[in-house]
Amino acid sequence: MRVPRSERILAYVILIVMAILVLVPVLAGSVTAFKPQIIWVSSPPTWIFEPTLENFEFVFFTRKGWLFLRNSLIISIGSVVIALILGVPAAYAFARFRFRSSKALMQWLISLRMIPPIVVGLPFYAMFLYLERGLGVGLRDTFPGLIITYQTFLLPLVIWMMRGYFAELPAAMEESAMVEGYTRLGALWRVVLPVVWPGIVATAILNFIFAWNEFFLALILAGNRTSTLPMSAGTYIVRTRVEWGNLFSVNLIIMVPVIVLTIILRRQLVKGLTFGILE
Amino acid sequence: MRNFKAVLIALVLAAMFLPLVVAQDTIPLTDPETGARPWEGKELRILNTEVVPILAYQHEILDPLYEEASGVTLIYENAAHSDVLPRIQTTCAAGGDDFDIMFVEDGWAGALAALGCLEELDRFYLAAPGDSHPEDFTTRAFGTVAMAKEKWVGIPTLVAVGMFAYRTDLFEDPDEQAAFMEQYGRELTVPATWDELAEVGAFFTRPDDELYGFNYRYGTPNNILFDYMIHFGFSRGVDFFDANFNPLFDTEAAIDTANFFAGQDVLNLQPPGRESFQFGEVMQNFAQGKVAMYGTESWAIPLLLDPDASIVAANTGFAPVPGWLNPETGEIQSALLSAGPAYMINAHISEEQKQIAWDYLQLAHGVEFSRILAEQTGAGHRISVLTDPDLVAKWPHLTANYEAAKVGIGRPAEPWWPEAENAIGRALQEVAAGGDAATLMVDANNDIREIVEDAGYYDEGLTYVSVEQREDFVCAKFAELGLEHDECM
Amino acid sequence: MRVVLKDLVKRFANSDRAAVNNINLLIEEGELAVLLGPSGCGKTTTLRMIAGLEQPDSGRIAIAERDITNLAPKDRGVAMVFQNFSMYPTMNVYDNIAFPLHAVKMKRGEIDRTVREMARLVNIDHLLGRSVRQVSGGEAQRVALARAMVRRPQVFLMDEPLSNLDAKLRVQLRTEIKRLHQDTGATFIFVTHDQEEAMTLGDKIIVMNNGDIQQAGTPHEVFFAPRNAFVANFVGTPSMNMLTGAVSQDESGGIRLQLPGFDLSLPERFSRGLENMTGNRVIWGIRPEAIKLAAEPGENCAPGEVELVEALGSRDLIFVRVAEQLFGVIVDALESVAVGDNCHLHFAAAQMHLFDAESERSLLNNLPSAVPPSQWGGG
Amino acid sequence: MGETSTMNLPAASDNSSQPFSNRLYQMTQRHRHWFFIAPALIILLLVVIYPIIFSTGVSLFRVTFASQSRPFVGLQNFERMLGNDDFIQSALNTLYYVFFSVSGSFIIGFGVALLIRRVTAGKELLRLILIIPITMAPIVVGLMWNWMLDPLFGLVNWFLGLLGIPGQTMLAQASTARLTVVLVDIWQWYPLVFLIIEAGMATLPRAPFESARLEGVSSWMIFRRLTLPMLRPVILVALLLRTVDAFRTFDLVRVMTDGGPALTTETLSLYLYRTAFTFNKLSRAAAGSILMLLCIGLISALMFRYLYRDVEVG
Repeated sequence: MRVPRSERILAYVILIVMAILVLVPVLAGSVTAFKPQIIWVSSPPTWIFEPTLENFEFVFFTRKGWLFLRNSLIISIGSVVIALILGVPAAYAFARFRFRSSKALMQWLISLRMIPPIVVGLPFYAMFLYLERGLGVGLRDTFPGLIITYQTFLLPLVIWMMRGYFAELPAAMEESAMVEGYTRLGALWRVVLPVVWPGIVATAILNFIFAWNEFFLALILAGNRTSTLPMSAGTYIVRTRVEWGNLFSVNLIIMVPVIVLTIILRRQLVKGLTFGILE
Repeated sequence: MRNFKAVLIALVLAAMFLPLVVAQDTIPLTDPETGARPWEGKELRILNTEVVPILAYQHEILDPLYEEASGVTLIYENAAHSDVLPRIQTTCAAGGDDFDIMFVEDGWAGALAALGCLEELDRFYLAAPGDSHPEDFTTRAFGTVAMAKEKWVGIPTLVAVGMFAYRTDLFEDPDEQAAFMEQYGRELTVPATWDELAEVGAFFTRPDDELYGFNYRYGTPNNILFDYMIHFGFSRGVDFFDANFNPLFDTEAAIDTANFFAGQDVLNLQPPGRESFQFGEVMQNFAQGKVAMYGTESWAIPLLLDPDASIVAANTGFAPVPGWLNPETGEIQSALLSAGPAYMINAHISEEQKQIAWDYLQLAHGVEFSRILAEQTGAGHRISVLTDPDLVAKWPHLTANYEAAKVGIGRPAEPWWPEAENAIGRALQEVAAGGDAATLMVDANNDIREIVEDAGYYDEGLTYVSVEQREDFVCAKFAELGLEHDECM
Repeated sequence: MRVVLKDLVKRFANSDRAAVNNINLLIEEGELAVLLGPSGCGKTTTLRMIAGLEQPDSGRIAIAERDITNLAPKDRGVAMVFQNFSMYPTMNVYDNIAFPLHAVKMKRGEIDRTVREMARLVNIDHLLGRSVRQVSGGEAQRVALARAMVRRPQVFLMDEPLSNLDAKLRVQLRTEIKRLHQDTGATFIFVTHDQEEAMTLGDKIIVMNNGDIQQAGTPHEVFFAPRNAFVANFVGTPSMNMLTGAVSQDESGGIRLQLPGFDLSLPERFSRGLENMTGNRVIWGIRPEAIKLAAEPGENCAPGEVELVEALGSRDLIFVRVAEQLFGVIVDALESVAVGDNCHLHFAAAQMHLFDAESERSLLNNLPSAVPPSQWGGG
Repeated sequence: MGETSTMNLPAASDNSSQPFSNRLYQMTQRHRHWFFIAPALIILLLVVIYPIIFSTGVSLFRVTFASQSRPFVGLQNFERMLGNDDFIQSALNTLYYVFFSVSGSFIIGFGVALLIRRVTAGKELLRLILIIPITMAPIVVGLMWNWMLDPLFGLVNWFLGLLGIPGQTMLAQASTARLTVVLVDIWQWYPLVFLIIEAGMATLPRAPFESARLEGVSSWMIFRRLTLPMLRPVILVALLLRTVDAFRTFDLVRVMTDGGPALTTETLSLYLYRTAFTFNKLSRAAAGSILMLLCIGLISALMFRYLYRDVEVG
């Protein structure tokens, strides 16, 4: 496309300003994580200082950030694995088999995306409550409890994304293997999975990001044993002062893995964020 | 046969609980003097929020001492302040034993007691009082912070009472005094009434020099109520409810107070950014020498006197909170709110954990440790600390603190109080944002009435627990425990 | 192996029309049968049902007298080559060919021997180490052929394997498939929509439309004796000229056909089919090859004007307007016909086709059946 | 075709003569998709549909954390909720939030998508930087902007100070708090719109644009008559996702203002959370959440209808 020079310069200026609007808060905030406590809130901000890791040390060990990190990892990875185990076969079926209700079911799956978390979070709490009181089955504040709950937003997404990846492959691929002596599952395992593997990884990463950033359901259903990193971030707002250095250390721990994953995944990002509606 | 079965079950149950009954008499306690460490190697989980710095001091100073003395490992779980009540309620309703001890603000105790979350402490005290000394608090403070109506459920970790801080260097400066005299025709004194406060505040408000007259906070909805009442409401005679639980926020006094609270006379004395002031900002303003006077609470004192935390630490004086000059009687009316969190024991944990929790409360928040804290930081809420001559000599403000603690009025301990407080707090914030006080306060009052009605309080003829009744509860409790208290005589 | 389809019906969930509508078919052992038809006619579905990739709603399929209707694809002893898939992308050529052998747990040495033998057979033995990205489309399709052959199946199913290739490669591979068929002696069932491919490859052509078998027969039968108007129209390029006319009888008792602008006398072959049809409307058809340009008007001639000339190489396809109707005519290129020329078209009586206007069935005296009964014998 | 009877095949309809294993195979083949879908479907019914049904049930009773008895109260909870000023106020806040956040992020996102096509060098880097906000947890974004907007030491006020504008407390004033939160939300989510629109533009065929340009159509007309209509489904998807997300906002508001000042930023999610878990009115909050679900259901149903008209889904 031919773009007039003036137009291009204008575009650059605006986009660079937008980029600065993104970078300044993110970087300036993150820098605070490395500031010694005494200049956390200096005004005007101090930019030249000797970076320290004491905030991370405090957050990680004194405030048991490692525990929250571990919990976050267990919950995120666990729920993504479960979502994949349940969702990948379903996605395969939606991509491959023509059956009467397939279209309606897929539309229903998208509509799950609109359900606000409070609508399921609240009854979840009540259900867990009655389970615990009535049957003595404790799901509140347990990893399985949270992992099941997270399926409300992960599973539909996995199915939609993976369906897209499966649909891109010719059905003849596994049919060929089936004619050549394999069962459907054997064909799936030996032929389709190796091909669709990058798609599974992309789906897993994107779902991991969603699970990792989740706050609301964890707030209601997690407790001591399962507190996640986002939950711990809020605890650094003390009413007399906010422990900004510690807070930004936590923020960095939450943010950095996700940004790295995003850079790896940027091409698949749209597909995941749009629920694969756009294809 | 059926009877036989019932008897059998009863016997089995009795057998099961027998050890508990027996155990009650012999709760082993950590004793620094004898060196007893009965709970060595155990863990204690505490749900906490670092709402004010004094709790951090406790955490930094007292907890290591307790861990050393007892061999118990303390595991803190911190939650954001606004998450604590939901956390306790959701956990407790499920009978969760996620934590042994929890941070409970006085306004929440009623709700949590109604849920059966709070373990009553009587039996622990009777079995092994340790260093707990509940009678070492003023009855007002104890009734508000440690009790849910007639039940004793906690050991206060701090008792916040209204305090008034001012800059001695400004008030004692002869030039200022002369200038004030010239301008207002009277001596420059620490204000004793609201009107004086407005006047003196206006005098010191000099934006060009980055000096402002007075500072208080607007906070989130329920905090703002606290400041409204602590600084102005009670002295004007505003109360929460009448005897039949009719809310009293639509009275003339309450509306007048709201008008003054959010009026230009007071607002204009504040540094810019007043709308966002929370505990932290107001304290910081004073500590940075930006304001001449500062309405605060007792917990802030240690920080204000800490030269590392305040550049005016050496020039900080404390006085009673100004009162309302009653035009009819000519009297200066004054009354204060007292409030604060207590550590309470989760009712759903094992008996052993309860005993460890009690061990922690009696020692780490007992007389001896409170003294250590007071010596180092100037923070105190036990009578023994507030009246100790040595400590008072070191920290003169303790006397004023004691006087305030004796007259503080507590927030209601009803299950629905958090919601009611939220409703009135919201209205006050709207007034502060320029809304019409009369309509807003009436609306809020109706909202509260609805909340109370919804809770079924008007049907069942319940009556509001007045300040005096609370004191009676406290005294009755002390009598039950075999304790004597000067204020109950 | 003989392949028999009986009363086969298949409907798909999202469609109210049957994809395959009660078809019966017999393919003899060693035969190369071509399923021919426009897209959506059910030919691929039929093939997939034979492979076991679709389950028929009713009806039965047998291979070598064994009912395989309910067998999994892998147990049917068939091999299949697909249109839009040739190589497993995660394996190289060698592994692709070896892949079916792993399923039967063949020994390594034997696998190696078989793979190399098959690769040689389809001339790809020099490509064995290559990956998908390093082979061309034609080579990839050869890999698919080798992979199909490696289990030495008795029935080969081919679902338009050549349609994604360019014209030259297609012709080349077509010959090769023919050769493979002769070499292996196996039964081939080949699906295509390209009637030229069907003509050159097939021992038998089965023309399908709308889920029905329209006609099954040798290429000759299908071309020269189409059973109905659809087959007549579908088979042959350029396609048959067709016109609707009315049957009449002349004074001598001969049958005539009144067409717009001209009339014809019909040969004896239709006499039985046209009994009692006088006055009825029929469809008359004649292939472009059966029309000659005549200098003078005569019997079975019509005058026209050349409107368009398309060069086909040694021959031209010209379009001649007779009354309202455009006729395609194949003429020798050397005849140098020009647009605007007036000419007379002569229709060869021996190559006329006649179909009932309503049923579209051929009115030929010896009508071939949809599936020639002769082929059902023996069973 | 009488000859067919000579074949060694049973009649088509005669299934009973088939061995059981064959019939089983046929049955499993016909319903094979359920074997793949059922596990996911069962879990989804369990974690989405059942809770909603449960919630509807709870909303008809009077349930609190403590209640041993749970009296049936019919629609009383719904009545109370609809008659509650705070509920209405937070619903209106939510709508305000949806409207401004969605339109703001849409306009900016669309603009950036148009601009980035005019850029050559550094395109990848710019895009990467611009999408950072969507990957951040909303709670992190909220905390970060709290810091940026702090009246005493925040960068925004420091910057305004350099321009001679006195310190502002955007988050603490009833007049500006809501807008400020919305702006932060836009800051976080316009890149999503940008990504979606950009992806949509990449799939547009080139021919119509080239021919329009050859015919001398102005760029504005090309945009209005070609780009916009062809992007319609993409735009709808972007709007739908943003609407749904803005409607459920919780994390951001929770950490930035916690609903204050004076309830001006309270969203439905936050209000219902507070009602249920702080004020101990589970059943009332359940009623509120059902109302909320109906509301978003209605909005998205309308949008879905337009969407399905354009896009083949499923």
